[in-house]
Amino acid sequence: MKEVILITGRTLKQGSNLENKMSDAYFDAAARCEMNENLLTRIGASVGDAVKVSTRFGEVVVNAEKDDGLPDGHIFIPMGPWANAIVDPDTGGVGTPTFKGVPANIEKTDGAVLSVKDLIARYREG
Amino acid sequence: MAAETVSNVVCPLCGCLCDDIEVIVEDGKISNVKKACPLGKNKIMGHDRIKAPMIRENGEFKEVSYDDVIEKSAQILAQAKRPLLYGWASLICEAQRKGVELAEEIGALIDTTASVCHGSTVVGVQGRGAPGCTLGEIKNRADLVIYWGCNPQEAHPRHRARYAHSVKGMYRPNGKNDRKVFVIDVRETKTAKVADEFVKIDPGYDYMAFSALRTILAGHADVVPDTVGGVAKEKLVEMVDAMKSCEFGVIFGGMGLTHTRCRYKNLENVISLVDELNAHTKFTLIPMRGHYNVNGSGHSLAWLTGYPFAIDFSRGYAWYNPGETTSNDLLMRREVDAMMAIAGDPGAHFPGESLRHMAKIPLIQIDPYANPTTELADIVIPTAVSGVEVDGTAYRMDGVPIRTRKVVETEYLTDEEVLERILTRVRELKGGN
Amino acid sequence: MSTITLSMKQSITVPLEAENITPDNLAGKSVDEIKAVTVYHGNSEAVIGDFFDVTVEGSGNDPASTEIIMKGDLTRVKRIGEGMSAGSIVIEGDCDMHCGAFMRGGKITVKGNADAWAGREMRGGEIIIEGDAGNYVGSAYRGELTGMRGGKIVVEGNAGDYIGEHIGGGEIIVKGNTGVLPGLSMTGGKIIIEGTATMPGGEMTKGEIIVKGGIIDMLPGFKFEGEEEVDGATLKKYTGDLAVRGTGKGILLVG
Amino acid sequence: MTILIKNGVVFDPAQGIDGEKMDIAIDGDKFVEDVSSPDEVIDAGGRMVVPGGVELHTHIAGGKVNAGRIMRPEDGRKGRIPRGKLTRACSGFSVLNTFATAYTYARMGYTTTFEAAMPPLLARHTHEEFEDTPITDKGALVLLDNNWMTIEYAKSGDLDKLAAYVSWMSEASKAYGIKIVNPGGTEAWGWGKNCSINDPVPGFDVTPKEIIKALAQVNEDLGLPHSIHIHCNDLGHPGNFETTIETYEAVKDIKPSSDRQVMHATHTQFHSYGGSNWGDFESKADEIAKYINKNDHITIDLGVVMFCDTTTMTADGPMEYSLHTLSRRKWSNHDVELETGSGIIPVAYSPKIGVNAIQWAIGLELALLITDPWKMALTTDHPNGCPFTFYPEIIALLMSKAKRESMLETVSEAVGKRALIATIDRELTWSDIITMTRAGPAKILGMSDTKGSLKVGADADLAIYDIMPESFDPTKDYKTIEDKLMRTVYTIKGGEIVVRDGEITATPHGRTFWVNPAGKKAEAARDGMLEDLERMFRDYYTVSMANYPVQDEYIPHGVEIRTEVN
Repeated sequence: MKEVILITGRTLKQGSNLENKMSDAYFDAAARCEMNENLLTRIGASVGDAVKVSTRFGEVVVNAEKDDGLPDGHIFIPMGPWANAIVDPDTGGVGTPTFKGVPANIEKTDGAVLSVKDLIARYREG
Repeated sequence: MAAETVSNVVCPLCGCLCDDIEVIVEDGKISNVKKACPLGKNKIMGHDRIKAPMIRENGEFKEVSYDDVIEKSAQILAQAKRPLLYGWASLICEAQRKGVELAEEIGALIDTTASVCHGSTVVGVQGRGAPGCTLGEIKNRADLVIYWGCNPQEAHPRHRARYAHSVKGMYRPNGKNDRKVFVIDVRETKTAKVADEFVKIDPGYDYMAFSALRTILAGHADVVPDTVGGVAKEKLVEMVDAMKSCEFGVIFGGMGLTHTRCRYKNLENVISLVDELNAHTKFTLIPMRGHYNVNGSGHSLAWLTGYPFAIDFSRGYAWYNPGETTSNDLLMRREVDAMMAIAGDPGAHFPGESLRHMAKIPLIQIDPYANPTTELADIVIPTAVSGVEVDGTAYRMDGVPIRTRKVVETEYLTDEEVLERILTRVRELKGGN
Repeated sequence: MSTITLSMKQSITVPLEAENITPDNLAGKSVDEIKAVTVYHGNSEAVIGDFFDVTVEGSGNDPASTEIIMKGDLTRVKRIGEGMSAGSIVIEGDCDMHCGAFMRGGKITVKGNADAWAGREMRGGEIIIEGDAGNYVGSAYRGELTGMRGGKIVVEGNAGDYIGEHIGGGEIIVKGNTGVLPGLSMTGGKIIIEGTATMPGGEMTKGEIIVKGGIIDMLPGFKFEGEEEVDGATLKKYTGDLAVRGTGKGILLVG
Repeated sequence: MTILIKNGVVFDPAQGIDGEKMDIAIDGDKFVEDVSSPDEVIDAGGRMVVPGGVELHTHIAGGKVNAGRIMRPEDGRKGRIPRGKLTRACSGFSVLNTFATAYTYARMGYTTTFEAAMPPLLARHTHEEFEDTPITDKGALVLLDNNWMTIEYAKSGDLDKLAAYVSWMSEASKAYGIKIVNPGGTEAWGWGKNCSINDPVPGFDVTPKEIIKALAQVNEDLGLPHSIHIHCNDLGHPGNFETTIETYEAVKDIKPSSDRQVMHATHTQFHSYGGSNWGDFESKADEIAKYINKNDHITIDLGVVMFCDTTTMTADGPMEYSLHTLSRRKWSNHDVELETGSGIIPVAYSPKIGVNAIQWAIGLELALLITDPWKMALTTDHPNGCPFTFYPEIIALLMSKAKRESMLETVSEAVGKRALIATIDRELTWSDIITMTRAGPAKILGMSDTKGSLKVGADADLAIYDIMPESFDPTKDYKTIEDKLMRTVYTIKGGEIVVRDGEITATPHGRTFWVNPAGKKAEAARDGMLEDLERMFRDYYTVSMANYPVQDEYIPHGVEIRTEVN
């Protein structure tokens, strides 16, 4: 398990499927966690492996992806329900949750990446 | 039937509001989209729609009529003590204006997606102002372009080519060769890769970096430490020199500033930096607004109510206080007892803590497409796609209002029609007040 | 001297706006009169009697000799003591936002925690928060350039972000830690933080901030001026924020 | 619907009626000679009956007004009024929401209001706000002086093309008239610079004076109802009265196309400054008044400053920035590509600050020193000098020397030394005031057939104030003026009773007047102009020409005024 900083944000693929969120394309675009090669190696994962990312606010399983534009110790999950399962809900006094710069832990996992429906169903159950 | 090309279509996806799109229509259906970026093309081409109005019964959706969902929605909203009407960004102003009328009628809170996006920018503007300009000023004059905490290559794909970088303008006839582009970000984004210079900053240190730049600009580089937020002092000094010596500079601010530590104070600080740079040269700031008409929602709400988002009508007049009247605060504090999500997808874009409360209260969704919010909704009202099936006004990220075009016909009710019908029914329920 | 006791009958989720609960408004009123005073529950108008059991002991028409004791679950009661000029309010538990906003005199004691905006735009009087305070203690309203101008706020626990934003006078004392940017754009007054503070004094031009427990992320526009003795402790003295066109003359003392 | 107003004491300067007891009849939306068996009879009971107010220069709708609202939530919370049965929620003191603007003007007896600065590229915004500003009739003046097209044609002297451009732009933006704001200076602000009247505009090699003359000539060639409407160069600069008079002189030889001025110079208070810096700043209202009294081709409006915390907003970007550097509160700026700009800052005018006190004096001095009330309109350049809600107090100041004397005791001593107000005895009459707020502005706007008068055939816009002119002494009872002019007993707009006893009783849509200049002058060089314009869109604008003109959907209550000069 490695301590990292979580950033969320827009991507081209996530944005291209904004109106198509129940699709496989959106799942591929948003249920992912990007990190550089060094971090991938350190957690013993390869591209496409499931990784569990946890913060003080929850945990989520997503697919590992490589992006060497990320500095060491930083991970990027595209904005969307997977990222939002673990971002810091504190609104910093002005209403906007802390979507960027959240301390997190990341590890390789055997767990499954939940579909949108299953992910959201968790909130219905309380 | 022959294919028809509709020209000068306005793209209803992001705040760039590109108005040169060509849409090919065959047999009343869109068969192709030209000139748009992948985001815009996918939006205009469309996807599988919600087929019919739906009401959730015993956990399962049942298809019903528009009359049924409008009746049920009106009843929920008329009875609620603290209803929240959220979304409004992917929607034309004409419908937003109707939404404000509904909010006033039922004493609701009305909030937009700015709440989780550039709301902090707006609050920053309320502290320091907004020294900006339209995008054509950048195209024609800017020789220094700074993208700070934004990644247009992925979020606003045509921004650089249409407005800010490679585009040729009156005083920048050689486009890219006449400008210098800086990217300041926590990671080397796709935009950083095409910039002249990438400056990496540590997450959450933007406020300190702006303070350092302002301190250097004020002639006090001596007190600034050797590194600030991971940026070397020499680099900061170099940046100040570049800013002071350009003829026309612009900072495009993104969610890298609003989603992180200090939020609107980052904006206040950068606005003051831009203000102070005007003592040396011409400098401006433009927020990279996300949804195509989130800026319009701020505008229409402001002229109607005095405030751009996060408005509470519970006392009959408008009370505005982000952090108190913003959607996530209201949901996480469990204040809200009913919610309407329209042209925004809180299910996908709010933290889990907020979704837990949304699942517990009556939730009405108005949207053309199924999305995570649908999974939490009790009532689903499908509508026409604004900007494709409905024409109306949108405000570009720089405040330029453009009329989006209707390209094809639809069987769906428009958002404005749905809101009007709910409003009429709510008025009846509340005794014709 | 009279004591008015307001006991919240039940917990609520939709907040009450109770700016009418001040000694100025309730002094000299009978139980029935107090019960009839307006409070606002979400989008509907209600009266104190709908939500509180009311008792009055003693007598007196003068706000200065009126004490209001509030009991029960007050976590969703906003604006208690707004604009009060005299007398006292004791909140026996947590209270919601804007407690003591625009306060001009008298005293409010919160036995538990107070949510954001306690003492917003305060002009005088005293607020004691025995637990934690939220964001914006003693701050300005959105867009205003002046927050608290007089009076005193004491937070026994921790406080949130942006406390004393635009403070122009008066004093805020936090016994615990504070969040980001205390004393932001400060133009006068004093803030004492016994614990830690993150980026204190941003864009301050006047006034004084003392941080005894140390600073997380010292801002780059402060100039070290030497050491200074305060109450027997040796503190480092800085002036700033020089980011403000080099003009900041605020004082930041750090333990 | 027919209405008969009986027993009113009528002031209607356009008809030379000065406080006569008479009846006024309304049939539908017009004044008529008489009505038999009226649907409603209003007994005015000796109260003052006047035409509906005509506001010829105010900032109530569009990009910069809204930027002011967005920037100032602290102003918004000052004017909160909950929604009523007929009325929407209100907010704002200096930057009111559209509903507050509409209801307040109506309560004060105003029925026609002109937004004085509409950037063409943002015209849709102004018209959208107009649709949410009920009751009052409206129009917008379009900014055409810093436009690259205009500057190029002024430089080449191609006035036929300029006429074609003005004509196209008026139709495209649905505007009523031509507004000029710091000609050349706002373009220079694109580079952080400014221009005075004889400085060449950076990049164009033409002077502001040449731009002004070209637009003034084209305005008359096209026979537009209103003259050019100018905010002169050097606004707010000590010593600017010379620029102001030079601007007036520049158009002296141009012949008006109708019975009105050739140039309307706005918010003249801000342009009547002497001295060379803020230290020796002084009033030159006497010099300006002397010029106006001697010449007939200029009209002005006052732009009175009153002491309050207001919001200033103008297309004069460099001026706002320069003002901002004095106060450093907050500053918004919005340059509009190829066309114009704008700046917005909050300003607190204080009676204790010498400069502010002198500014206050100058606005009043102009009104008291200009002898002919038809040559000047009462404005505050809302919200720049102060919000329009100060009109009643300003009227009290103009009508009562006693009121001025009491106020003089509270202002900076600088007024006694570097302004003239304390030496002026004149007290304006009701006829003067009604001229300056009704008949005069209507004539200046070229609307005297329909507005600013109770004459038969005019629009049935009317106000009744709870003042009995026959027994009332405005020089002494000035406090009553301040109260009674805030809320009418009746406001009638287009034949509909919209205010009764100070309360809104109906909220009809107002109309939007716009001018479509046609005829030979507009058409002669149209094709050549369009070629130039198409190139501007292709190369320099960021919206396509096809998406530029304001569509008809934005003016559902529009009234097209077609001028045709051949």
